[in-house]
Amino acid sequence: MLIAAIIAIFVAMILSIFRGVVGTTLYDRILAVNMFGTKTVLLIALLGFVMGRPEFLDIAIVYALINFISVIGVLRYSDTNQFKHTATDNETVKKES
Amino acid sequence: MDIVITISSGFFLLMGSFLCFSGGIGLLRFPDFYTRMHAVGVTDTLGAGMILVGLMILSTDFLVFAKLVMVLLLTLLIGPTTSHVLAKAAFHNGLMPRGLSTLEQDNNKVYSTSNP
Amino acid sequence: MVVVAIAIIRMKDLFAVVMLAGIYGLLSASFFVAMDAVDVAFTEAAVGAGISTLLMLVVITMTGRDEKATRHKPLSALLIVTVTGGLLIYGTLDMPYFGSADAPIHNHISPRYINDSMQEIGVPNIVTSVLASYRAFDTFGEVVVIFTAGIGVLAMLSVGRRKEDDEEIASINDSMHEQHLVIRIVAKMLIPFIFLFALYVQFHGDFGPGGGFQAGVIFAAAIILYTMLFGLSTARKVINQTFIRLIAAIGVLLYGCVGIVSLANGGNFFDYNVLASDAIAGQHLGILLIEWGVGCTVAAVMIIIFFNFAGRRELYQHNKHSQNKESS
Amino acid sequence: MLMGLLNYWIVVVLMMSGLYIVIAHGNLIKKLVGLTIFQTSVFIFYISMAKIEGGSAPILADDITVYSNPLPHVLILTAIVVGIATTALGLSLVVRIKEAYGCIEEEEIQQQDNDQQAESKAEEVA
Repeated sequence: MLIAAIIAIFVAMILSIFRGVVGTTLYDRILAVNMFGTKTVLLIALLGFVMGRPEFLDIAIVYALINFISVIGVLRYSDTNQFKHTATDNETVKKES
Repeated sequence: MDIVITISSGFFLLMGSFLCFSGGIGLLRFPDFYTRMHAVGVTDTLGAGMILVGLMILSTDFLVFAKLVMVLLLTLLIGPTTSHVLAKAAFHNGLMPRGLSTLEQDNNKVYSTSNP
Repeated sequence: MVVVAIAIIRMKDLFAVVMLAGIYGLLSASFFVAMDAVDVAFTEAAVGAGISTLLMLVVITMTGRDEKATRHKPLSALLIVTVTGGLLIYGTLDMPYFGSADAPIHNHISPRYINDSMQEIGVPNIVTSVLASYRAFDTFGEVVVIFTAGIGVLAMLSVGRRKEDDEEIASINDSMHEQHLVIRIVAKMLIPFIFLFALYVQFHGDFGPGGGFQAGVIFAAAIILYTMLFGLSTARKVINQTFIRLIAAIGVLLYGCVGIVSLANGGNFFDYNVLASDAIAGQHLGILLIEWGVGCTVAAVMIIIFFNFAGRRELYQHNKHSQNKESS
Repeated sequence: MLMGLLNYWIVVVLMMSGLYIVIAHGNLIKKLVGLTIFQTSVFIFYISMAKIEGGSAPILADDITVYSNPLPHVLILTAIVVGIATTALGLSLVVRIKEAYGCIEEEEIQQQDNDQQAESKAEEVA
């Protein structure tokens, strides 16, 4: 059962990498990073159980926190970046979508 | 007792992995950003929760259980928040959902100028 | 990972490059977990995926997102790369196979660490005991390197600021922050938890994955989160600049002092056995103090680096803003 | 044979892609990202050398006999933190370059330098 879950999460990770590479818009990439982070948390928790060393869960907590912080940071900075030259960036975003 | 634990944890794990998997498919196949975000935001939180509950049932140590509860609370708190912030930022910066009419785009312009 | 790396090569938009670099960091960290390197995965998660991504983003907002299309001599570069790669692969043919237990590096010194460290140091986490006791001198060097990098960033980026500028920047920031109500509340709930978790990592490093380096980075990450959401000027009021510089120096000093005290007590430099009457207790005390030194320095240097980058960025935006005003 | 060395080959490919970015791209931030990739490939190399088949993480417990090699872990742990510190230093240099030259493309910077040199030489001659 654990193995099946690991495989499913692995496939989901690969899919999200694909979305991150293909992208189209900025926000798709951020979304892919976010999902990838959550999947990594789960993967590590599962790996800890499979290897029989559940101490790994500390790392899972760190991942969850860092994922949150980095997504917030990305949004914060991409936000202000675009406010500064709103016109050009908006146009490109619209074209891409 | 043993078999109950195995079956229930297996059920949760399989449900969780199915949700994660479908979230991944949705992320890849849906047409525009907002639908993708819907797919990911919903399935991610519930799928992660399911898998963590499944692991909780399997865990024997109290410390491990407590840590799993912590991870679960964190994902429950963080997942929706990031989805919310992401959607808000995307909308503020003028990324329109697919198939919206020009009328609504005008509305959006009014909205974004009133909130500089 | 190879896919992500190649995608990074092809990508022009620097923002996407940085996002992919973040994914790359997470990927390599999960690889480290699969390879049993828990402590390393811990550090890489906090550093590679979190802080370096943020720093690069801050710089990109200052320097612009687009990369020029010109590449100089891609063909010759490709040639060099292929030849070097071919030579390296030829070199790997002589390597012992992956996972084999009788490879040379497993025979020389690590059996001693694995077998004897429990009796000699009394700490279950071998990585911690090697890091803080057997090879404490190396780690001291690393800490000094980090400290020096912090000084370098300070020298490069710190800005003398005028008060009226400060107030104007603060007012701009405040108007921006009104929007972020939801994350602010969630962050207020999370930040104390992160501090607590950092302390747990600091003290639990003897028994599980963790230690000074990781705890320092997590602590700094909490303060960075606060800075991002509540503005730099607020964060500067909470954490005094001079104080944080002092903390960075005190961490290094604490580390060095432990060595000198053990020297004065008649042992070698960083020989903790003489710190207490009992050898094991001495080791515990020494490792605790040293981890504290490392944690202080790392946290303080990371905060200094981030503050300086963010301060530069605000000044830059402020200048741009006033230029726009003048021209219009 | 294939599985035994596959890890090292992946490391080589990653390392070379990092090197290619550093050589072939003019943008300074991209160069720094390339350096980070190169760095990470070295980390992976060390860590995969440390792995022992069937071994476990090097935290002592009663019922485990085989541990992976802890020494490379120690080296890489400190190297990661030092790596971020040096990257931050490099980024701060990039910021200063941007302020001084107004751009971060290597060729434009060189061009501006050459122009300045030519100007100063012309002044000397005059």
